[in-house]
Amino acid sequence: MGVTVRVQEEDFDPQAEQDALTADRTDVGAVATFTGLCRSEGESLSALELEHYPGMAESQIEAAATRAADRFTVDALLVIHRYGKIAPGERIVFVAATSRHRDAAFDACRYVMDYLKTDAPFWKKEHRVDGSEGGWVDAKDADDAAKERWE
Amino acid sequence: MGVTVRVQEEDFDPQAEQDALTADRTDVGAVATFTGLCRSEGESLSALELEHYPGMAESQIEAAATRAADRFTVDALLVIHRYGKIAPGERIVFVAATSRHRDAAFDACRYVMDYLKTDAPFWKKEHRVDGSEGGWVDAKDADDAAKERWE
Amino acid sequence: MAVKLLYFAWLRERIGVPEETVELPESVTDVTTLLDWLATRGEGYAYALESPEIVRVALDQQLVHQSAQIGEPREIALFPPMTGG
Amino acid sequence: MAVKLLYFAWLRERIGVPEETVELPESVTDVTTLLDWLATRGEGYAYALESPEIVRVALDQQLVHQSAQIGEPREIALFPPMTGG
Repeated sequence: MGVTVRVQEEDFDPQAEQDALTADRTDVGAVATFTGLCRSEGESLSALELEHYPGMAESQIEAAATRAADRFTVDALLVIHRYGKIAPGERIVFVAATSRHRDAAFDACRYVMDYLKTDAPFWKKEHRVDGSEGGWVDAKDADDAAKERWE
Repeated sequence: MGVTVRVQEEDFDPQAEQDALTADRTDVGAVATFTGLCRSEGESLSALELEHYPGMAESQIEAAATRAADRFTVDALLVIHRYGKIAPGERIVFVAATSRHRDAAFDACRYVMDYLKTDAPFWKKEHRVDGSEGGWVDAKDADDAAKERWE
Repeated sequence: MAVKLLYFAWLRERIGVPEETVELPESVTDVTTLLDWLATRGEGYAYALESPEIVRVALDQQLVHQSAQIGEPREIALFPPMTGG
Repeated sequence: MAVKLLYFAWLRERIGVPEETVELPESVTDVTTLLDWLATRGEGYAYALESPEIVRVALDQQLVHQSAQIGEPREIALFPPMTGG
């Protein structure tokens, strides 16, 4: 069981990352992935700017990923989270879980996403197409509720 | 909402398929995927040979995918299922669901996989490394149970 | 009534052919009587259908229960429980 | 005690600096008294901390409740509810 967490500004190649998890392995039956993309919110946004707390961002994601990997018996669990300015349609976050069976892979992937939303120190500032100052994206009650389903 | 189903012998490029679902879109926030790979079962298998019922395979997968897309409000749902001889480590099945939010994408992906297992007319014959005749992979009670959680 | 029968996986292997066109006798009205009749057609059929309760049947590609009436399908498929994905 | 304070997102914007090193007075013993004291340091601080109950606090990168004792951390971070993913 290997947990890998990367917090980085640059984009990445999800397929290459996923293939690396299963390279030379023939005991992995299931790979579940999640990709979070920046939305334009009805073409009103030109970008989201992600601020993060270096160090704590990595450790909080690692903590959630390690809990997920233990609880759901995955072979490998990879999380990549970007920061900086991200345009609509671009990748923000990627989670990939490999396992012998599909339930563990799905559960691990979803668990990590649910905890990321509320426990990873990132904040998103909106940049608007019309040049006006955008606000900070609010935390959602729905995200707290999503996390609670694992508790 | 678009449902696409392909049943084919040849391999495919999951990232290209996934990218096509979100190309020129800025309202998709979430992409969940599942890739099912052939396992060697402790290096005992040289291949799985997938037999299918042409026509019914497509229509059964389409029926499950259409139900999933309606129920979970996804933007696009793609299912690719291979047949023929597939070596350990190779892709057998791929499901990708896109949506504004992650829950719908995860649920749609998992729903399709759960129904595929029991409702899609495919059968898997084992080819053994030692040349002896392998058996047909049995249906699992666990797969019936997995399907029932949606009912 | 002439109808095309399709067999898959170990049903195909045991019966020995992937498909055939047969004339169904009057006695075949539902899936159960179909399987009973097929089992009498030879050793391979009897072996394939030794546990008829686990055989899945599709009429014109629609899965049906064993109590279903046969009606007038163009094709009838017999196969083991499905193992997709 | 000198300690490094870090501010993120709209707390950083309102306070006007991303980080600073301050000498904590004796009156600051837990998170609540820390926020009360910081709010007296100027207009930006008062604005940033006008709803102290929604401010999240991490001591040496560990999230803590508002009742937590401060102890002797190397850094204290203040930020709004997190919105990762």
